[in-house]
Amino acid sequence: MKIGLEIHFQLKGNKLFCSCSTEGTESGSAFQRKLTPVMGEMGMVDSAVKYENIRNREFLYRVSSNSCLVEKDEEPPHPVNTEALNTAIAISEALNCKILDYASFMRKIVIDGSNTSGFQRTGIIGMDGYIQTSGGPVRISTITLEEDACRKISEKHGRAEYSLDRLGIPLIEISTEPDIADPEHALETAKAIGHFVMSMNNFRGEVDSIRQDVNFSMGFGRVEIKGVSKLSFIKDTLDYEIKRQESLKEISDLFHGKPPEIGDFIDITDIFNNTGSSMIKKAITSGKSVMCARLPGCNHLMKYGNYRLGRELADVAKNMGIGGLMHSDEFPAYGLTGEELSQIYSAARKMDEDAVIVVIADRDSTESLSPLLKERMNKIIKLDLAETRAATTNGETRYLRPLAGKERMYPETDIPLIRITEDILENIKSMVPKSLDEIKKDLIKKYKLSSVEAESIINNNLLSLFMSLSDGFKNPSLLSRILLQVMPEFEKKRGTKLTQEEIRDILGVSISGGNIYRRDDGIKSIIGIARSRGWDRNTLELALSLYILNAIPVSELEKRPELVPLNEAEIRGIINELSEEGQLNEKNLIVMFRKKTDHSFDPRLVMRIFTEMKKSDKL
Amino acid sequence: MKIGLEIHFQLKGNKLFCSCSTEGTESGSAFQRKLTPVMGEMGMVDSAVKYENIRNREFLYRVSSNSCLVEKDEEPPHPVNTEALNTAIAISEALNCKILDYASFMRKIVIDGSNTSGFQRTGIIGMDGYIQTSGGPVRISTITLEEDACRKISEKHGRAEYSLDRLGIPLIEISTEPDIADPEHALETAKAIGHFVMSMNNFRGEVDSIRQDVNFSMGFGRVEIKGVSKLSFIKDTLDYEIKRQESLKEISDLFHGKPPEIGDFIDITDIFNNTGSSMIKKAITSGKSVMCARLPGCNHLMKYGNYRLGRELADVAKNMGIGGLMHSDEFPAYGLTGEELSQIYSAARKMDEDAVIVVIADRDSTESLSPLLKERMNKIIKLDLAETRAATTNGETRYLRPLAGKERMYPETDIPLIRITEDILENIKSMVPKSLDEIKKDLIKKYKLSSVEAESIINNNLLSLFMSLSDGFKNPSLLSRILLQVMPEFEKKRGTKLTQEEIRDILGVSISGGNIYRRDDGIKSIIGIARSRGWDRNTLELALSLYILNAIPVSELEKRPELVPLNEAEIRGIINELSEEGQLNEKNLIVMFRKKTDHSFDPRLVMRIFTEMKKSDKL
Amino acid sequence: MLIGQKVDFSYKGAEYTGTFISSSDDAITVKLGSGYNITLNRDSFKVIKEYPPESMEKDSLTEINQECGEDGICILTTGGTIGSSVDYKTGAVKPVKDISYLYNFVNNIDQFKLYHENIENMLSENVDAGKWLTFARKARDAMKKGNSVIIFHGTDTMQYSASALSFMFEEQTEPVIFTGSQRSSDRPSSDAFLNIEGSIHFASMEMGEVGISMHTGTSDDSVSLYRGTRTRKMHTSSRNAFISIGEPCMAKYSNGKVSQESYIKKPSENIVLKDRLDENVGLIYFYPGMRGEDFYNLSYNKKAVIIMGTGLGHVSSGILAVIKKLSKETAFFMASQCIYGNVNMNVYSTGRDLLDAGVIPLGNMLAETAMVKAMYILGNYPDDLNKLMKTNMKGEIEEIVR
Amino acid sequence: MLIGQKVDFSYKGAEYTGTFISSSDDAITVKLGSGYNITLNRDSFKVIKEYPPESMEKDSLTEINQECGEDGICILTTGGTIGSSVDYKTGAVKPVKDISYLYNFVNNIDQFKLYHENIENMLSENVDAGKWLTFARKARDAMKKGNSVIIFHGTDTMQYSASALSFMFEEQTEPVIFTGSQRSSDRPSSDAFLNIEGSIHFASMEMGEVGISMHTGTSDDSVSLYRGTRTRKMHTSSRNAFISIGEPCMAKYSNGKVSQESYIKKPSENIVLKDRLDENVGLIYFYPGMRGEDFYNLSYNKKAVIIMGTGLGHVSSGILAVIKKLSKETAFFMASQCIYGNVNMNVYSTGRDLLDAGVIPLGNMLAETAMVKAMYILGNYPDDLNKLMKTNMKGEIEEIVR
Repeated sequence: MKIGLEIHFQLKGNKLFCSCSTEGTESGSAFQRKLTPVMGEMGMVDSAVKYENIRNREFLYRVSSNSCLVEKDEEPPHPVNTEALNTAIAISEALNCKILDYASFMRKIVIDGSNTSGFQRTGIIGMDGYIQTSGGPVRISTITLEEDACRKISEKHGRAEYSLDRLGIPLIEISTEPDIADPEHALETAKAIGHFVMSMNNFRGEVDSIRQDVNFSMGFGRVEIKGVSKLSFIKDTLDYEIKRQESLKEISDLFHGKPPEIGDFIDITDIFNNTGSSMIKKAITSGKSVMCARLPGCNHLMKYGNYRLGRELADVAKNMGIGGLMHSDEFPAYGLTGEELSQIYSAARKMDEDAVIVVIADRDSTESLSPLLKERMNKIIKLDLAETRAATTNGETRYLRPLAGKERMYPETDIPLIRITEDILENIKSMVPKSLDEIKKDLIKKYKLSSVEAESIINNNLLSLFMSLSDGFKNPSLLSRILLQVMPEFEKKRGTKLTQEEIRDILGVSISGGNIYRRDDGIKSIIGIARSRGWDRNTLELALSLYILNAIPVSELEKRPELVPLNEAEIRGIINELSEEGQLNEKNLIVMFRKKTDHSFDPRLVMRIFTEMKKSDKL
Repeated sequence: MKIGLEIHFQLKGNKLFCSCSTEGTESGSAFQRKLTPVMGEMGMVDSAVKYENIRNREFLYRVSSNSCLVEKDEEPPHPVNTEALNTAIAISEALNCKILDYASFMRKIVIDGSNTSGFQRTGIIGMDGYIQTSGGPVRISTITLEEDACRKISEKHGRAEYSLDRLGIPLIEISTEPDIADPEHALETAKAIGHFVMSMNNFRGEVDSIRQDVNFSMGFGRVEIKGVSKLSFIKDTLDYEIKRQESLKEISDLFHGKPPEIGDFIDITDIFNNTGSSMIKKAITSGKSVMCARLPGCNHLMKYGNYRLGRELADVAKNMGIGGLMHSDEFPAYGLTGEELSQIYSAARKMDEDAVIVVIADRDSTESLSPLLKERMNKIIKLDLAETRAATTNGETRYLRPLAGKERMYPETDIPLIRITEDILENIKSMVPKSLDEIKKDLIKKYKLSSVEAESIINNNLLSLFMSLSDGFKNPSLLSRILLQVMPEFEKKRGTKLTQEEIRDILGVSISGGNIYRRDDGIKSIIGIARSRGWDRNTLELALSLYILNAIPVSELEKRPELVPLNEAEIRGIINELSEEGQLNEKNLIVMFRKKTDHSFDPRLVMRIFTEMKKSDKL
Repeated sequence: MLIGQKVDFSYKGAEYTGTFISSSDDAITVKLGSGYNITLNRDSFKVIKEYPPESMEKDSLTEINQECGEDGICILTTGGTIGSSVDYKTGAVKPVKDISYLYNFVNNIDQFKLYHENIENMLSENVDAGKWLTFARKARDAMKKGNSVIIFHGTDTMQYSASALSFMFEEQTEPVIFTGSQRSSDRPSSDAFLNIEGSIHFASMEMGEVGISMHTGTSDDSVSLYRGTRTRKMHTSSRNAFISIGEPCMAKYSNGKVSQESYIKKPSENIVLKDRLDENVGLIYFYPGMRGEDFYNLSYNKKAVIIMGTGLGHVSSGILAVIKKLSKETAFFMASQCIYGNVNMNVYSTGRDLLDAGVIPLGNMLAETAMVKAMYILGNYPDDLNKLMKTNMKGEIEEIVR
Repeated sequence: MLIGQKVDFSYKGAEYTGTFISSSDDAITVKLGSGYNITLNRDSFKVIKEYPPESMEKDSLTEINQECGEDGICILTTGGTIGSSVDYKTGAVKPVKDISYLYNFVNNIDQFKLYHENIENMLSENVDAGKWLTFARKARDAMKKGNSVIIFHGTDTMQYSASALSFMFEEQTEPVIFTGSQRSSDRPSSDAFLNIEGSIHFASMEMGEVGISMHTGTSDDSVSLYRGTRTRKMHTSSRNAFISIGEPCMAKYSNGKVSQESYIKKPSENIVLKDRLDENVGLIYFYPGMRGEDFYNLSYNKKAVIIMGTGLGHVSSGILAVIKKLSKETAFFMASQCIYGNVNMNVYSTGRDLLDAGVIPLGNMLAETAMVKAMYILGNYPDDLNKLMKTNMKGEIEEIVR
C-alpha cells in the first residue's frame, strides 16, 4: 500500500500577487470571459471540435471587495507577497527541505475557469525534506507557493459562475512521497504537517483553509482523492477506498477478469403508461424515456453485502448529468409494483443471475451513456482502478474523472526571479515553527507542566491560546487546568462551545470590548480582579462560573458576596449544620459542603477543619 | 402714432457657433443648471434676497441630437458660421445698411434660463438702412446676427425645462425706427422685409421661424408687443392695441385722471358653503378662499361695449398664477345664483355705479395681489401705458411685464473680431436679394409676362417656384398660366392644396421619385412627355388633370387615347352630332363640345371648323 | 480719446454717439448707447466731438487685500478664471475686486467665517516652483492662525500646484482646498459659485490633506473633492474636467451636505512645511521615431527625468541607448502616456532592459505628479531619490487599482 | 549544456534529473520532470551526467511565410504581443509560427478566406516612420489583389501606426484593420482570439478606412472598431485600453454580428498611397517651470512641433518667447494634454498671444495623431502644412463634440 499526501493551506493578510486583502465580500458587479486552450496545452484533448466546445464555455466572475485588476487578469502580477514567501521558506525549513536559491514562478494551465488567467501561478520553494513520524520519516517531495483559485458559486447551462474573493490567496502546498504505510499513518502524518501549518501566525484558519488530497495505491493503479476537507476524514476516506477496491477485487475475481457484456438499452417507457410512481410519471411527462439494460451475472453485485457495482456505474451517469441509475439489487423501490418489475425484467430478458439497470433520461443521453458504462465495467473487472476521485463529506469517495495528463507548465515571465539570500534565510529563522516534540519539551521545561498536560494542550489545539495567555497568567498550571478542565466543563453546562477568541477575552489581562456578554462593557478583566483581590483558585473558578454560566457582568463580580471565601468560623458553622443533618464523612464532605453554600471556599481548608473537628470530637 | 418693428428670422444649415445642424430631435438625456446673476448685471433687482431667489431656480436642459458641448456651455463658441454671417451681410446690403468693418459679438445677459450660458451672443452687422414703402422709406436702425435661445418645454415648481434643439440657431434681427404710420403700413413694411428674408436660400422656413415684435406708441407710453407669430396678425394686433388704448383713454377721461380707490379684499368664503357652483365648491375644498373688493365708479367699465378694464386687472392676477379674476360686469355667470350675487355685493358694499371683483385663491396670494391691482389701476388712469405685452394667437395682446431695464451687454471675448473684407462683400453680392420692384421688372423683361402676372406671381409667393421651373419650361407664359390658374383650379376640385414641392415635382423636367402618387415610380415627367409628343396647351392641361385629379400614373399617360388631339374629321363629326342634337352657336360651342368628348382638342380649331361648316352651310 | 470717454463720431456718412473702448493699429472699438460694441476701421471713423472724460476709479489690488484672521477659512486668490472678471465697460479681464460676490450664493454662508487674501494674479500656465513656495507659505501662515485654506487657482496647472503642496506639507493641521472654474465667474452660468460652495464645505472637514474641489458632472448639483496627487484635468473646457485617475473621489458635496467617498487623512498636530524644491527635473513624452539626440538634450544635466513611455512603460531601443549613457548622472523614472493603469517593466524585454539600465518604474503615479514629486525629493531628500520616488507618500500611488 | 538537453545534477547533496533551460552569470535554470523550472546558483549546481541532446527544430520565419492570395483577408503580422508566443520549453517569447491556431476559434471561420504574411517581428515601441512605409506598402500590395487587410501590431504604438496608414492611404479599396492583444496569445485568457475574430468580421465590411479592432470592455463579449486617427491607448494593461476620444466607436462586433455605430467611409475605386513621410517633427509636453532652453533645443531645426499645452492650449510666457523666436523656421501646432475637448486659443490672453506668434490650434486632434499627420503633410504637401493641419482629412478632427 502506498499513500502520499498533498496538503494545501491558505495564508491570511494580502494576496500573493497584489495588495488586496485575503478577506472580502462580493461587490455586485460581474464580467464574463472565455478561455482558449492554447496551442498544445490541452494534453489529450486535441481535436478542433473539443476546442470549440471549450471555447464556448462561458465564465462569469463576480467581483469581490478584495479584488483588483490583477484578479481580473487586467494587469500583470505585482511583486510576490514577501510575508507569504517567507512563510513558505519557514515551513520548508521546518520540514527539513532544501530551500531553492531562487524562487521562480510557473504558469500551470487550468482551463476550467477557476483562474481568470487560465493558469495558476506556482513556484517551488523547498524540495526534498522529510517529517518524522512514528512510522519513520515521511519524505516531502516539494513545498510550493501558489495562488488559490476562484471560489465556484454555481455551474449551469454551460456557464460557470465564480467569485474573485478567493482568487490569489497565498496557498502553500506540501507534497509527500508515497511513503505512508496505512490510513492511521496517513492521519498521523497529516496531523504532524498540520501542526506546522497551524503554528504559522498568518495561517488563515477559516473554514476550508486547509485542503488535503490523498494519493493512494494498493496495486490496482494510483487513485487521487481530491479535497478531503477535514483531518479526521483522511483515515475514514482511505478506509473506505481500501474496502471499495477490495470489493472490486472480489468482483473481478468472480468474473475471472473477463467483463460481463452490458446489454443494449431497451426503451420500456410504455410499461409505465399508468404507473403509480410519481417520479417516473413526472419524468415521462417531461419527455424522458425509461430504458433498461441487462448486466449478465451481476445479480447481487450491484448492492449487496460489500458489493457496490451499482454505485460505480451510477457515478458515470451522474457525471453526465443523468440523475438516477436504478438497478435490480435495489428493487422493489421507487414505488415500482411487482407487475412493473416483472415487465422490466422480462423486457431486459433478465435471468436469475443477471442484474438490470434502469435509466430515466432522454434517449440521446442514454445512448451516449452506454459506451461509457461498458468502458467503466471493463476497467473495473480488469482492475485498472487508476483515476481521480473526490472525497465526499461523509468520508467516502466517488468517481470524478480519469487521471489528468501531465500538467502543462511554463514560466511566469511577468514575475522576476527572487533570490533567496542568506539575509532572508537569517530573517525567517525566528518564524520557523518547531516540531511537536520540541514544543512539548519546551512546555514541560518552561511552564513546569506535566507531560500529559503538555500533550493535551498540543492535541487540543490550545497551544497558541496557552502561549498568548501565559504571560498574563502567573500560574501556568492553573491556566492549564482552566483550559483543559474548567472551561470544557463550563462549555458542557452551557451547551455551546466558546471560541478561542472568547476564551482569550475572558482570561486575558485586559478585556478590550470583545466580551461574550455585550451588556458588560467594563474594561476590567476577571483575572485582573482575581489578582488584585488575591483570589485563590476556587474563587477564581467560581467567578468564571458566575460570568460564563450566570452572565454576571465583570463589573459586578467584585461586589458578589459569594466571591469572598468563607473563613474558618463560617466553615465550622456549615460543617456543624451538615453534621446535624446526617451522616458526614471525608468522602462526601466536599460534595455536601458545596451543596450547602454558594460561597467560595478552599476545599483543603474545609477538609482540614473537618478533620480537626472530628479529631477534637466537636462533631 | 409711432410704430416700429423688430423682425427675427432663423437660418437653416448649421448653428451659429458650432457645427451642429439646425434640425434635430431630442435624445433623452438631460442636465440641470442654475444661473447666478453676476455682479451688477441684474439691473433693477439688487437685493441679496432676490439674488437668492433666482439662484434657487433650477433649469433642466434636454439634450437634443443637434447639440454639442457648445450648447451645453461646456465649450467656448467655435468660429462664427460664415454662411449665416454672409446672409446677414446680404440682408443688410439689401436693406441699404452700412455694413460694419468688423463683426464683433456681445453677450446680452439673459437669466431666465433660455440660454445655458446665461447670455445671448449677438452682434451688429449693419446699421442705418431703410426700406422703401408706399408710405415712404422706413429706416432700419440695426441688423444683428444672434443665436436663438432654447425652446421652453415646461415650467413648474420653480423649475423650467428647456430643449437644446433651438439654442444656437442663427437668428437675424431687423429693427426699424418707429417710422411706421399705421397698422396697414406696419403690415406692408413687415411684408416688404419678409420678402427679403424669404428670398434667402437658407431661410429656415419652419413654423415659428419668423418672430415679430412690434413697438407701438400713440402718446401714452411705448408698448413692446412680443411674438406676433404671423405677418397677417401684425395689423390685427395693432388694431386691437389701438382700440384698447383708446378705450383706456376714455376710461381715464371718465375719472378725470384720478384713479378710483380699489377697496380692500373681503373674505366671503362663507357665502358659498352650500353653493351650487362646482368650480367654487372645488376651490374651497382645496383650501382656497373667495374674496371680493369694490371698485368705486367702475360699473360697466369692466366689460361693456369697448371697455375691458376687467381684463387689464385679470392679466395681473394671471401673471401671479391666480387663475381667475371675476367681476360684476360678467355676472350672473359661473353658476352663481342671484342670492349669492346679492350677498357678494352687499359684502363689498357695492353701489350701483361700482364694480366688484371676485378672486378665488389662497389668502396670501390675494393679499399680495391687492397692491399690484392698485398700481395697475393708477397707471391706467394716469395713461402711463408703457409696458411689455405679449401678442396672443388670436390677434390680441396681453400684459406681460414692465418694460425691461436697459440690456446688460459686454463683449464676447471668446470670439475674435471678424473683419468684413472687400472680398467678402464682393462674394456676397450675388446673394443680396432684390427688391420686389426690381424682381417685377425682371419678370416682365425676361419672361415677357404681363405686369399683372408678374405681380400675381410675387404676391402669391410663387416666385422661387416660377424661377426654378422656368428653365425647363420653354414657355414662360404657359408656366405662369399653369401656376396662376390651372393648378389653383385643380386644387379647388381636389379639395386640397398642393405644396410647392409637389408642384415642382409635377412640373419639373425630371421627376425624381418624389411623386404625389406613390404607385407611380416612373422617372419620366409630364412636361417631358409633352415636349416629346409636341402636346399643345390643351393636351398638357388635360394630362395634368388626368394625373392630378384621376391619379393616372405618368407612365400610362402616353398611352391614353384622350391625349391624342382630335383631328379635323373627328371634330367635324362631333359638331355634326351636336348640331343634330339641338341649338348650337358660337357662344355655347366649346362648352357643348367639351361635354361631348374626353379627348384633347384645340378650341380655336373647333371654332374655325364650326365657322367654316356654318359658312359652307354644312350644318 | 480715453477709455470710457464719450464721443460723437461719423461712419460712412452717418453720425453716432458712443463710448470709446479700445483701439488697435487698424481699428477702433466704441460702445453704442444700445450697449453694443462696434469695431470700425480707423480710417472710416471720424471723431466729431469728444466729451469731457468721466473720472475713473483707481484700480488697486493692495487696497482690497485683507489679512486672514483666526479660526476661519482663508481664501487665497492666485488668479485664474475663477479670480478674474470682465470689466463690463472695456471687456478686459481683471482680477475680482470684491470676492464676496462669489460666495454670496453659498448656502448657510453665515455659519462660515471667511477671510480673503489676494496673493497673486496670474494665469496658471505661468505658475512655477517659485509660486508653489509662495502659495505654500501663505497657506502655512493662514493655517498657523487656525484657518483652513482655500486657494483659487487657474485650472490649467491646478493639478501640478496641488501635487506640489501635497508633498511640501508633510504635516498639516487643516485642509488645503484648491478650487477654480472652467466658466469664468463673470458669467451667470459660471461653475465658480458651486465649486466655491463645495470648497467651503470641504474646508470645514476634519482633513489633513490637499484637495481639489471641482464639479462632479455637467449639472450644477454636485462638487467632488479630489486628491491633490491623483487628479488630472481630462477635458479642456467642460465643468467636470477634473477626475481622480484610477480611484474614487475623496468626498462629494451636494445639497448642502458632504459625504465621504474614500480615505481622507486626519489633520496632524503640527504643520511641517518642506519648502525646498529643486527645479532641475524634466518631463519627456516619448513618441515613435523620437530622436536619441532630442532625448539626450532634454535629459542632459537634469537631476531627474520623468519619461512618459508607451504602454506598460516602454521606449524605443534608440532611447534606451541614450538612457544607458546618461543614467549615471541623471535619474530616470517611468510613467505611462496611457494615463490609466500601472507601469510594469517586468513583462516585456524592453521593460526589463530599462530596469537594467536603472530606470525606476513609478507604478500608477501620474507623470505630472511624479515631476513635481521629484522636485520636492531632490530639494529635501536628494540621497533617497530612488527609494522615495517609489514610496507612496501622499496617496500619489494607488496600491489597489480596480 | 545545450538548451533542451537532459541532465542529471546534484544540488545540496541530492540528485535530480532535469532539462537545461538557461543560464546567467550567477544562476542556472533547469526544468524538472514535474514541469517546474527551478533556478539555482551556478556554484551549488553540479552536473553529473549530460544526456545526448535531442535534435532541435529549426526556427525559421521565412519558411512559414506565405504570400497573400486574392480576394480574401490578408493578415500581416508585425510582432507585438498578439503575434508572439512563449516557447514552452524555454519560456522565451518568439513570433507565432502557425498563425492558424489564433483564428481557429473564430465563429464561422469557413466563410472567410484568410492569408497570412509575416512582414516584421518587433516590439511596437520600436516601430517608426520607416516601418509605417513598409506596413503601408504591404497593405497596398494585399489590397491590389482584392484583399482586405488585418495588421497584427503591438498595442504600445498601434494608435500611431494606424494614424500613419490612415493619412498615407488617401484612397483605399478595402478596409485596413489593426488588431493586437493586451494579454499575450499564449495564455488561455488572451484577448487576442476575440480581437482577431472581430477584426476578421470588420475586415469584411464595406469600408475604405483604417481602423483598430480591440475589446469593448473587460468581458469577452464585444469588440469595437475604432477610427485610426481618433484612438488612444488609455490604460497600460486592461483589455479595454483602447477608446475613441470624444466620439463613439465606428462599429461593434458581438455574437457573430457587426453593428455600425457611427460614420464609416465607403471604399474608393482606386488605391492612392502617399508613401512619403518627413520625420523632422517633434512632440513636446509642456509642464510648469519648463525651461525655455529645453523647449528651444527640442524645437530647433524641426520643421514642425506639436505642443501638448495645458487646458485650452497654453504654455508659459517663457515658452511663448521661445516660440516667437523660432516660429519663422518651425511650424508650431497646439494640442492639449487634457486629451479630451477642443483646443481654443481665443479665450485667454495666452492663447491669443500664441495665435499671434503663429501657433496653429488643432481643435480636438490628438497630439499623437497630429505628430504623425505633420510627418505625412511635410512629406507630401509641405507648402500647405498649416492649412492642411487644420483641415479634417481622415476623421482626425471631430467636428461635433458631445
